[in-house]
Amino acid sequence: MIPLSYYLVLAALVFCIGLFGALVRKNAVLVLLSLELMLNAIVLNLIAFSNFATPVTIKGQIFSLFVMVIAASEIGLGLAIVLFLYRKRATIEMDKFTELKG
Amino acid sequence: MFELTLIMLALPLSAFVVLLLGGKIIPPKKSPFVAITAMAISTVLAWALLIAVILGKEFERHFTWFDVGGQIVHLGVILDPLAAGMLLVVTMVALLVQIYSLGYMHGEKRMNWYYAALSLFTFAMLGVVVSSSLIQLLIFWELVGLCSYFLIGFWYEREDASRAAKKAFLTTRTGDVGFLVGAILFFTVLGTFHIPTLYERAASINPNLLAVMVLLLFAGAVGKSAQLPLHVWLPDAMAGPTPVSALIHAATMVAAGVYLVARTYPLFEMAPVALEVVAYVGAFTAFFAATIALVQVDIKKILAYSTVSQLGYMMVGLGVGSLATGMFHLTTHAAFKALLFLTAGSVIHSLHTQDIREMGRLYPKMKVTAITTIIGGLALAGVPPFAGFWSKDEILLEAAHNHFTLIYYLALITAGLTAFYIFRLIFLTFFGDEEVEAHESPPVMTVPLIVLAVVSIFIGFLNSPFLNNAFGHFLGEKEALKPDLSIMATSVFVAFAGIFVAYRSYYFQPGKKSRLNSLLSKRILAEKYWINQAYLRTFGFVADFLRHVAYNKYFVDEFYQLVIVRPVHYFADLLYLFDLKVIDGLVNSIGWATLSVAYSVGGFDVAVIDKAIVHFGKGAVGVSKIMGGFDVEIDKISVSMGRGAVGVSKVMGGADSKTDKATESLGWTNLRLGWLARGFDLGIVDGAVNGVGLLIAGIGKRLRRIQSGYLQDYPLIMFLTVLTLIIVVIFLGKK
Amino acid sequence: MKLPLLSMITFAPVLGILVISLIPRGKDMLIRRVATIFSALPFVFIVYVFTQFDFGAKKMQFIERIPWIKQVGIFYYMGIDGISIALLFVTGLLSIMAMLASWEIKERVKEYFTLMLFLETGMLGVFVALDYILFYIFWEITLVPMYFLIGIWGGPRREYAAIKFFIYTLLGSVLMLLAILALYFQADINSFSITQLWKAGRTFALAVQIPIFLGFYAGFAVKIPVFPFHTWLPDAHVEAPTAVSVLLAGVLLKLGGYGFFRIAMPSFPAAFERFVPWLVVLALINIIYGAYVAMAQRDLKKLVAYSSISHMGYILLGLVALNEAGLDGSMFQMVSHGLTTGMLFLLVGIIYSRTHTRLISELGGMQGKVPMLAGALAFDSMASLGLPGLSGFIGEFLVLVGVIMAAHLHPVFAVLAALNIVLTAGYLLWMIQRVSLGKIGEKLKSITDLSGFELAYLIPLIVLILLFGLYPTLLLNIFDVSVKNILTIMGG
Amino acid sequence: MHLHLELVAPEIVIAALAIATLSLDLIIPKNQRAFIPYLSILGLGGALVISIMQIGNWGMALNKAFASDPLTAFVRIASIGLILLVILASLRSSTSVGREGEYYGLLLFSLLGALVMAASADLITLYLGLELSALPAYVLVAFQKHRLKSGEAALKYFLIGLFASLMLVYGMSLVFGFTGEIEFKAIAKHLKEGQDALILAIFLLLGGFGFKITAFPFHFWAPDAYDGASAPIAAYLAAILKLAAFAAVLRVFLWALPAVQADWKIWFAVLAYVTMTAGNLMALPQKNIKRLLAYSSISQAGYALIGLGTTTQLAFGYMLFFIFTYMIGTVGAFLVVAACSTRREADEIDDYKGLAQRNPLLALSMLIFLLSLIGIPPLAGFMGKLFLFGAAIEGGKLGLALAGGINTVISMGYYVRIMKVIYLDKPKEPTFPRIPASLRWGVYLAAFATIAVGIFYGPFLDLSRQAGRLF
Repeated sequence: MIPLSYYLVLAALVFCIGLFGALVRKNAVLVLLSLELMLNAIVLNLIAFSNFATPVTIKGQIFSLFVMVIAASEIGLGLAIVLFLYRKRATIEMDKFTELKG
Repeated sequence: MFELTLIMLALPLSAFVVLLLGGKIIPPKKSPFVAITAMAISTVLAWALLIAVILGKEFERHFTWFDVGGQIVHLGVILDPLAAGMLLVVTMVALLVQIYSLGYMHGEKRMNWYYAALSLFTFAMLGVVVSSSLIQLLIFWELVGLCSYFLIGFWYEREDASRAAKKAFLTTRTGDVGFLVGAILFFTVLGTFHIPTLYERAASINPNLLAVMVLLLFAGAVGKSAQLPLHVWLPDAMAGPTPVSALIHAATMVAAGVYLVARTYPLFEMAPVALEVVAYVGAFTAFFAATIALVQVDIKKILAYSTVSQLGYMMVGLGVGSLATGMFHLTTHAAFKALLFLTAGSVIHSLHTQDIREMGRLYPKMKVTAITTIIGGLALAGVPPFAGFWSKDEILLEAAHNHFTLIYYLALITAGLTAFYIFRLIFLTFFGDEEVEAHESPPVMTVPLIVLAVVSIFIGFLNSPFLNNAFGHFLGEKEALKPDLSIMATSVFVAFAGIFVAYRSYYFQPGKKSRLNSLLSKRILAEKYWINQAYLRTFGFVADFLRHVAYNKYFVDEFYQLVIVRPVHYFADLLYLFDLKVIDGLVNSIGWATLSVAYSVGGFDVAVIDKAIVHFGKGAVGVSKIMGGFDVEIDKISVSMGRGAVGVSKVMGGADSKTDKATESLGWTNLRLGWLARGFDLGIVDGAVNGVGLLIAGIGKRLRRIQSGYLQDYPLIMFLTVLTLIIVVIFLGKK
Repeated sequence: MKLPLLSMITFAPVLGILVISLIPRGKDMLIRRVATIFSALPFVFIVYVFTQFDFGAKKMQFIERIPWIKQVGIFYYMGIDGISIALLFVTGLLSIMAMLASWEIKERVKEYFTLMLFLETGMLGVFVALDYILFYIFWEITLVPMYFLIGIWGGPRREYAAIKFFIYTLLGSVLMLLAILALYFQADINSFSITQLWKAGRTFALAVQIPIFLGFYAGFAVKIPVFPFHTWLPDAHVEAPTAVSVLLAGVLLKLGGYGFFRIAMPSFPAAFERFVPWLVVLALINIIYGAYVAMAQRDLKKLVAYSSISHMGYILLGLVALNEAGLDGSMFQMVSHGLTTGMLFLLVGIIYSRTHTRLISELGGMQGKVPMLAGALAFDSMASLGLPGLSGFIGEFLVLVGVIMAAHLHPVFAVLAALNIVLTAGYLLWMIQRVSLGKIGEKLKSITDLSGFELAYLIPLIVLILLFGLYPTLLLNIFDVSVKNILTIMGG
Repeated sequence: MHLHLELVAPEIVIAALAIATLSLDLIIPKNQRAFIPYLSILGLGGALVISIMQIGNWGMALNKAFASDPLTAFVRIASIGLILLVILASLRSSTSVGREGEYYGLLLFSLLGALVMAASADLITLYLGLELSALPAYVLVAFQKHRLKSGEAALKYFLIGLFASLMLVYGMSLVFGFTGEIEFKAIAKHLKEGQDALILAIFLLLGGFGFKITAFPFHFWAPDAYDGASAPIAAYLAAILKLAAFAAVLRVFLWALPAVQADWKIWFAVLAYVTMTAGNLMALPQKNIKRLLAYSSISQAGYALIGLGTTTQLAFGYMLFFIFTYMIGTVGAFLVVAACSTRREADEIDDYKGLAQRNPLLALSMLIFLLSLIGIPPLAGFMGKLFLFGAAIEGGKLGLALAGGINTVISMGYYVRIMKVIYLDKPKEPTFPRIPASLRWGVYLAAFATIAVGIFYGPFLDLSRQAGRLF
């Protein structure tokens, strides 16, 4: 069967891809998606761990459930904010939002 | 006894207080009488006390003032022959001066203040006399100084008066520092200020240390008694009213110095070195001042220098001889110098000039004044049987007897010079050729003259063999020296020589033409004494040179201006700049330095760097300007020395413009410094706070940059931070 | 039951603030009166305390000790000894004078007097507090009113001066605070009591004492102010309104000296002695440097400011003498400097309010025009240049005696300090000559002599200066015992 | 199952209150909702009383997921007390009027989250609490629809926040993975030193919490969010969330990761140095008062970090006390901003010129808050700093104490600038608009608290010291 490290590396990779997207994409929605990706990486992490470290008690899985729930709500909120901005500014280009600085 | 003494002290003081507080109530007409009555009573008391002391009722009382670390600081009153005698002198002179002032200061508007100050002055002097504690003596001593400051500056509207007052105060105070330190040394070493106790304890300590200590005291005396090199204030002090000069010169201020030495005489005796110093200082002062007096044309200046030189005599008396010798001369001098000043005053009062060249045939018009003046002159010149003869002769005697040869001859020559200049004064004033408007002074002025004249004639006998040195015995001297006829003869001869020369050169006989030009004028010598022209020219030149040097008081004032006063002012101003620029600007510039480093390292925007650089430029300019300023100062000093030299030569040429030269070049200084100060960029003066502020604010501004506003920068930075930390710890931290 | 007199003294002005806050804005005259009355209240109490005070006792008296924060050993702990009461006296007196001098303030009267009263509380509190926290609280309380008094009612460059004052003193006191904490934790007796920490501090190793001492030194040196931390003083003085300068010179500078007496010396004798050589040099720099710079001033107020820098040097010099004479001297100097310089600033203020100039060159001939004012100025200058018979002399005299007596100091220091007397006389007489004597200056045409009101607050000062000068025992007896006590404490 | 609900009573009350408020918003017509805030004030008052009564009655609740201990009590009292001020400030403010339900509901939920986070005893609770406190906060920042800024602020706050929480969860997942435990105490048992991956976890956690406690360089959101939000909300973010975050940090790092102290403790010291200095420096050039206060709160967080950097029980206790004093000052200052912004936005410092003449009491209060933030005795802020620096010195961290001192002097630079503007400058317009009484009294209350806590801080100190002894 596949050793833990594989899962971890995969998770890390996914996390990094998400991170990359979050840092370079200029479209707010895509950034949100990238963050979602990172979240999933973490979920993967948790489940893998719980599977290997604590097969009996499924703490990891429970944790991951919570994470998913919260992730969902967060994305919902995020989209709401993005929409709100879009109505005000008619753009969701990240680099347009530079009124607050310094 | 004790109470009497206190009352005698209290009277003038109370007069002062009354006049000061009652300034508004008491009309100026009345105010003199308050003071005079008070003075009169205490004079009577002084007599009483003197008699009491002669009858052997001396006393000394002291009490605690406060204590320092367990050591008690005493106050004390002493009444011994020395004090009693001095008291009488002071009170008498003061009384006469006050009466005389009635006439002299007639119509003066600030009468109350004048008499108040006079009374306080007298009080202070009496206080000095009866003090048996060094510290108390110092207190009254300073009070004397303060009063002289007031009185010399009495006509303060006049620039010269106020300056002279300041000069007097400062110069004497310079000496007083010595006094103060000396006194404190005595206190710390011997544990008391109480003079009689000091006598007892002083024996126990190392004589060299003692010498140092007494010399420090003597420094005070040098200041007050206008000895070299602190004599400069006395002539300027002539800016005060003449009666005040009389008081200062005869009995109070300058006498205080001599009295201090007399009071602490036993201490001096334990440190012979110190005594010698006293003697030599005295002798040189005497000679030096006399030479100056030879050529002065201001009647009061002449008398002033004569005082300086006579004070030198007193110091010599104390130095080479005994307490009595010095004090005796002080006493006689008090009489005839007061007399001379008052007569001078009377002349000035009627002529309203002090320049003897503008006087002339006053004798017929002011007989009393003239005669009394002559008496005073004879006394000063040391012609027997007048007072001065006895006291001066005794000094010479002591000097010769104790083998102070140099001092002896100096004193002898001085005697001659003295006789010359005083009679030069007399002849020019009363027997010149000019016919001038004049009138005899009112009796209120002449009576004191007569009194003093009588005193000046007879007081000398007090210490003469005829009364077998009563004065000396009174002051507890064992046995006086045998009067040495040869010395007497020489001194008398010298005196007459002086008078004769003066007569030949300045006495004006009707019919003959004026002899105003000096004896040393070539023409006279040529036609009368057949002296070779060639010698004559050189001789004449040298003579003129000497005359001008002496006339300008050996340029001591200018010297002090150049060496002390002005450097101090430069230093002060420069320190101020230092304070303003360096101390205050230091942190500032540091701030700018670091800031610019931050800038250059951060490679930040040009504008700010420019600002920094510009600022540094300014700073540099400022610094260079300071530097420039400094060497400007330096060459300026050299220049002004040059100017000084030029000035000296000019003065030799007879032009007497030194004062305005001094002021002028002081003006230069300030001008330069003003320019210097302006030269700085006020931007960098703003100082520490702004400096650091600028620095920090600058960094803050730079730091703000990372708050770029671009959303995705933030997570990036956060992530990178974490990453670096991780890397750092894992790969570096592990070792 | 006995009254909490010290608290009454300290907080009477606060009561005044409350009363004033009730008075509507417009009623300036009423505010002035009320403020003056309440500023006088502490003085009344102080006088009463004098009558009750046992001058023979070493112990702190009138102690009020209420637990405040037990857990960390903070107490509401007040008490006074001779040193405190002497300075309390000056503070109380000068506060009244300052209040009276402040009647000329026209705009934002209410705020002004509120701040003044607040300032008074702070100053009084410092002298009675015996708990470090309490002490520090009062120490800092003086800061804020000062900032506003200078910043709002000051001269043209007021904001610069105010902020400068604030930053300098805050920097000093923050370091002091750290020192306090270090002392507290090092001692580890769970007490902030100054007196208890005396014993503790002495037991520290020198290596520990020195940094802590330096922390305190920073706090005190800025206040005194010791070269080179002095540059805030001239600015503050020149910009500050008269009354504030009076309190600044008269009281606030003394906080530094007081700190040495109350804290630095008894707590860290070893460290103090270690630094004596530096301190003595700094003291002399203060004395001579201050005098020279004063000589260069053209502005009357700046001259006085620098002169007080020079005079404060004597206080430091007396401290380092480390013997009774020296300490007595610097205490005496503190009091007399408070009186003389306070009075000088009052006079300068009066002149300024009449002529609207402080440039010496623009004045002159006051003697003839306004004899009383000129007389007062002359008298005070004499006192300040140490004329024997006036209070200034005794202080300097005692300090010199102390220095010469001190085995660890070379007498030459005393000589230098003594020579400075001439400099002092120099610039003060120069000032008098330019201001009082000579021709009557342009700006003096319309000048009027001292009013009865002004005399009322000047005469007490004059009397005291004379009294302390002629009969020093009066003042010495107040603090002599306490000074001795401090010396014994330092002894071990 | 050991629920021990009595220990969770305050949270339960608040939860109920929040739900009630939200649902009332659905039922009651717009114009009649004015009473809602008063309701929540009442409820919170109750919660406050309960939590005070609960002092001394400690224990674990909700099956060891929720710790009811002095720390929890401290956080409860401080947060509830201050949120009352926030609510007072929000009453009848343009932002909340008409939408009371959402506004206060969100506020209460966020508070609930904060309390849970502070009291959490295992990773899941922690995460829940954290997100529960964060999500409503994002919305509240965006609440001022009419302001362009607020939307942008919300987006930034949200995205960065999300990012931070991702780091946090990642770290948590690793911690969980290495120990197989989610309870802090249990984790500590299984933890072994010297695993590089653990270090990865530690720094991820550090980053995540750094965001919460606005430690440099994780502080970016703070100025923007405060600037975009309405003043009361800014106060809430700056004060209450920060306290809760610090509490959580204590629990996680000292309950779960004590074994690897060596690896993280110095980094807290470093963060302390960097944060206080950077915060101060960046505050100096600010023109906008909200941003200035934001940076000031960053630097104050830096001071607080001294406590974590010192890592002694005394230090933790005094850190909490310091944060409390800081909270009062900051909330007060923001309330003054709110008071001045009732008519028109008063974000620029220049808008405060001559406030002393326009509204003396308000000016005086502001003065008190600023002085307290500088740390001038006898105000609360001074006592906080006093003990905190003291603890640092006691713990041998002289450097931290000294840095704190120096920074205090620097910080004076900008605080005094505001004082100067308020007192020394001439006002633009003479008059001052009427402001709601509630707001006014909120300000005065805060001012009073600043002084009172400065003088009678005994009980708070006690509680905080007890809290400190937990770790």
